[in-house]
Amino acid sequence: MELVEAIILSVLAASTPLLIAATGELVTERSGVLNLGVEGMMIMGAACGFAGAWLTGSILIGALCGIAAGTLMSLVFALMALGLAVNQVATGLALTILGIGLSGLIGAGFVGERITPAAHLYIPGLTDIPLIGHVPFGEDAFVYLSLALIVGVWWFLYRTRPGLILRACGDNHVSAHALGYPVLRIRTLAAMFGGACAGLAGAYLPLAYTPFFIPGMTAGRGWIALALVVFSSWRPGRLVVGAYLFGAVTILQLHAQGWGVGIPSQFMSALPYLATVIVLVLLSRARTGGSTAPAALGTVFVPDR
Amino acid sequence: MRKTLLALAAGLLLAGSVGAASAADKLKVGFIYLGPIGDLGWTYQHELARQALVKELGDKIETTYLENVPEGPDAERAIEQLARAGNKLIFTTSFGYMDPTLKVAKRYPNVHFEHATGYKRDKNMSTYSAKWYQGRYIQGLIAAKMSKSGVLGYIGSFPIPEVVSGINATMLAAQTINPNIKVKIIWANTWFDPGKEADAAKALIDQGADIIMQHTDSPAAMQIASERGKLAFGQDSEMIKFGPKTQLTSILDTWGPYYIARVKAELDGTWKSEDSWGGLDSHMFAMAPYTNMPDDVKKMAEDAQAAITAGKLHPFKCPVVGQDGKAVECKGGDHLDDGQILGMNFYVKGIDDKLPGK
Amino acid sequence: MQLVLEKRAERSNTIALISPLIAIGLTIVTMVILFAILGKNPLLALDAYFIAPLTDGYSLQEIAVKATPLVMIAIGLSLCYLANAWNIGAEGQFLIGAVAGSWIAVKTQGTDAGAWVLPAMLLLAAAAGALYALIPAICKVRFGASEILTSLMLVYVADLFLDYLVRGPWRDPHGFNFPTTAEFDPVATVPLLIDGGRLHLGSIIALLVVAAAAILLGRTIKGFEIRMVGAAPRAARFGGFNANQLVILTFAVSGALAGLAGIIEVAGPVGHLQPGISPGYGFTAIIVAFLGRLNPIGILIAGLFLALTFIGGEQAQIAMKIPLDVTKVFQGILLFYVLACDSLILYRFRLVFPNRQVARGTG
Amino acid sequence: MRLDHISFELKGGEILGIAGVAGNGQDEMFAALSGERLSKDPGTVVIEGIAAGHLSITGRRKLGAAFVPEERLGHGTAPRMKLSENALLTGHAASGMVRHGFIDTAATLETVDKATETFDVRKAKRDPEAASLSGGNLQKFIVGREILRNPAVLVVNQPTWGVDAGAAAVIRQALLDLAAAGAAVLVTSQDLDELVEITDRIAVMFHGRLSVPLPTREATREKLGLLMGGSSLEPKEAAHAAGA
Repeated sequence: MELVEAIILSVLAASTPLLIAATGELVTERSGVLNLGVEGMMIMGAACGFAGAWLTGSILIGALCGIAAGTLMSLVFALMALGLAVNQVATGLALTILGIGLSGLIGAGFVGERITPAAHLYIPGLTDIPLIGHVPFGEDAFVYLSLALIVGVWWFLYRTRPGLILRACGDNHVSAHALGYPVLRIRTLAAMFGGACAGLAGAYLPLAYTPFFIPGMTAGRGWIALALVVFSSWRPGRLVVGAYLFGAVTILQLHAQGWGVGIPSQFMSALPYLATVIVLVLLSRARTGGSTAPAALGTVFVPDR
Repeated sequence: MRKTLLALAAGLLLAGSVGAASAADKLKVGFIYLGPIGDLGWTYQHELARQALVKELGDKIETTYLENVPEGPDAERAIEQLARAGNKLIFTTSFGYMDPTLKVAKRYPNVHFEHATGYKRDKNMSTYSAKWYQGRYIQGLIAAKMSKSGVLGYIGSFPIPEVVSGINATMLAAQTINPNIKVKIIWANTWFDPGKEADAAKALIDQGADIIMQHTDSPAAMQIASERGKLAFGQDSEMIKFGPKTQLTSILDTWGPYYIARVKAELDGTWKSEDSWGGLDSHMFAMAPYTNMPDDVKKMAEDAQAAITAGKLHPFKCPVVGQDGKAVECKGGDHLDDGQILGMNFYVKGIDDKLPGK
Repeated sequence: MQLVLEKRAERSNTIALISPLIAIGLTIVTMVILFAILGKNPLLALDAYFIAPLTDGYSLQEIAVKATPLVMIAIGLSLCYLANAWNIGAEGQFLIGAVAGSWIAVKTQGTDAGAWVLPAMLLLAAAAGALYALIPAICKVRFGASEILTSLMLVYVADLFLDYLVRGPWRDPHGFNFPTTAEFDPVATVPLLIDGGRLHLGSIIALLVVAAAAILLGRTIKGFEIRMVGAAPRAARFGGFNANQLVILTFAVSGALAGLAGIIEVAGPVGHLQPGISPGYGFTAIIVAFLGRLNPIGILIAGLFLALTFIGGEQAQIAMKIPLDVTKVFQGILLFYVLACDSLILYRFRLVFPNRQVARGTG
Repeated sequence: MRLDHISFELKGGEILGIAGVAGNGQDEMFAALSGERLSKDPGTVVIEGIAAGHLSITGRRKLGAAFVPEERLGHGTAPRMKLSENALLTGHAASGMVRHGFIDTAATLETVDKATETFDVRKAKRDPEAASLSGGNLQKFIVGREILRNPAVLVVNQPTWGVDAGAAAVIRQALLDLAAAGAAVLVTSQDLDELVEITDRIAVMFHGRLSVPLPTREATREKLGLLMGGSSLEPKEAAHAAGA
């Protein structure tokens, strides 16, 4: 049982950056914007987040720096893709390249330093409950924040008027514009939220997961976050399931090796990616009556005047 | 004619890009790095050695490096760029640079090359590497002494001989202390992914390992062991910063003395192609201070280190028994010979896992 | 008062011509600022990046070698992107092509197999790349799964598969267990064009691919279909063009080209199969495709230009100790400026006064 | 909108009008007729005596059909492509614009020139982008492009929607000329005056159903209005009533 609990804890931690980044991208995509630059925004969040935390000694300030960096990156994206109506796929890729380069330059001065990682929650009595205590009461703040975030996003999208308007922009920008909604402004805000989340997710890595900064430390997690959004068919509930499922496959393949399951480790390492492809196909297939993607996703919108 | 053209081109290159007058009279030494110099591991240690070299011989030499050079098709060009930029001695610091280095060496017979961890040599191309398995043996002894659960956790990068011989040396040593010791091995399939290394360390600890050993480059595993209150060994570099109460010792890549010696030889004109596979005796690597262990364990480690340095103790002393229960042919007299260790492709008895690719 | 974007009635040919120049100009200005911040002499740095590599035959040859796989892959990708099929996984197709072609090289090693070996390798690599690219294409057409993500996921799978092969079954028996196959036999190697250099036959193949793509897109009905499906999907359907078929076709072609590039790289400059045969060619080619505006000739120029930045980046590192990350920043910024300037071909800015807008906003 | 038991026949030389408020199934019927939406049953559409329900739009064009959709930009033409390319869009299968898979650029330009001359398309240069033309001129081009292919059947959706009066007159005359030359023409329009002006018979579309066509001279505004409002006159009953 202890092992199960330990695995759950590892899975939660491994899934958290994916969940945070994917939550942001979900909102962005729901407004009709496809930002493929998540990896670039994440790595910038990691570099700036670590820099902030190291300079001030505060995890909170570090997290805020990460958020700021991600948001700034997303503003660059919005300027290009929304302001100048540039192809969103190309812009997102450019953002990733830029982010990887810039984070290397910014982070160069902080390589080799370490900080005290974000503390894990500890509630005397509750956290100590055997078997069930650690999971709900023993993770770091980011883990709980990510859950609060996704609940908040669900509530916002489905229970508030601004959420409804945001989804309207993603489904049909022409009629949203005709109804008088400022499509581009809403999309810019949604993209900024996505950037903020990606920055925070990136910052999670050096602030809580492995408390030091190394160039390229996001190691492709931004791309996984993008896959998860599609995997979830743009629904917050499924996103949680997807993120934890992916985290679970990642962690369990390591455990399987430890137990000595005699399968080549490369195949085990490939498992999460293959699983993503298969689930993508199964989910897309299960959809009846067409895709659930926001209808205007990735399309350029220039209002007629 | 062709020569003058080349000289002209080189001149242009110099005039165009360097613009420093001092370049001509100093020996130029070049380095090719696999990772970013800030990887905290493999490349970082080579960079530290380069800095030591500059400190020692800075008035006579000028060094240049290219970082983040992938081991694929770009390597040959990068090496050639250094050769063309006038470097007379070039260190190529990763196994994957072997064939590219050889190709460039053939084209530049007047430039000397030093390739780390490979096995192909030429008139103007040396190889150098370290007998890290000696350090792993000492770690195995410490691990067996310090482990309460009798389970060691081992994070491997890739199942190449260097890593496999490290695992075997660890286990052979540990079995001398505790015949029933177990090792759990996870292959990360990367040299460098802090997140994945951390996850692997967590998984190993969750499965009962209380000592974490790693053959990957980032300090992530050390960090996790520290958080979980377990013990761990560093890799490549001093990682005690990431686990002050955790690090038992670390195998430190100390290329500095070798680099200084080779550059001096180049300056003296006595450089010649050779194969340096040095161990503790030739300071190709060093053990970080033994910390976080009782004095008797520390003494045992120091004794073992002394014995290995003096050549009295060989980690692969015959008989070495493989997983199939049969003793491996003993080609080196009373121990396995270098070729057997350099190409090690089996697990020793007592490891209940299957070697990938077998 | 507000600055807004407005559609032009017709694409501006003047801007189409000068936009890349403006973009390069802006990039250079930005880089000068960045160099100054880093404390490097901007003029010397620019010289190292752009001028020095163009002044000698060696560097020019290296530029061609580096550009070869980039151009070949980018041509294939441009066909996909024109048809609105987003193949992001060329890197994986490159690797699978390299693996498939190497299979013949490995199996014939040491035998007296004749001159058929290399052509067979090229063909098999192209076929394997195409098949691998068909997985995301079919998933998209049959099941509606996003090709962007499936193709990307398959990159990791291909990478690990190659890794497994060279560390396991295909390992060089005399290679001390290091993860590489033995050096390919001469019959399994792409011939060099210049003795003692590195320029190889692959560069010629790349030029042929560019020419073929230019003819395909400019002169044939298939090329027209590809462009039409991307530019106006509904009109394309009205024209009787089958978008799904074109997704399959363009993915297959781009996969084949990536696979071909893969085996040419392995059987050419590298000489054996090993992990890390691609320093991200498949991803860099995406930049090349967009820098070249999805136009074959443009891609050729963009590929050479990007190769120049790689070679220049190394020379800048050697000569001035400019970190490699600067090259990445530089490439990212260049792509941004090119995309932004190209936007002005189709759109223009206009000042709008808010009161007028409010009247419309409420309507 | 589902189409519900629509059945009609169109003869050479006549123009049949379909009246009705937009959104009552006109787009769906256009898609079914053009082949943008395919039917499994070949018999659902018969062109020149050949069952074509299973044929693609290209297959139907080869049988002599031509189509003009309602939406000019994005459906009838690709906005950012040149007129010559847009001529190729519907002309590639039948005419001499493509040989062995290669495009004959001269032939596509000739089509543009011919359409320009015959149907008075006004544009700034010889081969501009479709989006740069005014609505009327683009519509003249599209209609002209289809008529130049000498179709046996022409299906037109909203031929003069949003088009200036001059262009509308040119287009209507072109349709009349085409019918006079022996082609069958189906015009769907919201503009009753237009239908009354050019058609021989008129039917009304409502909720996916089509009324029995009336000869245009008998089709009073009142009758059409009732049908368009979905009056109790169900199509079939109406037919019976007429019979009785």
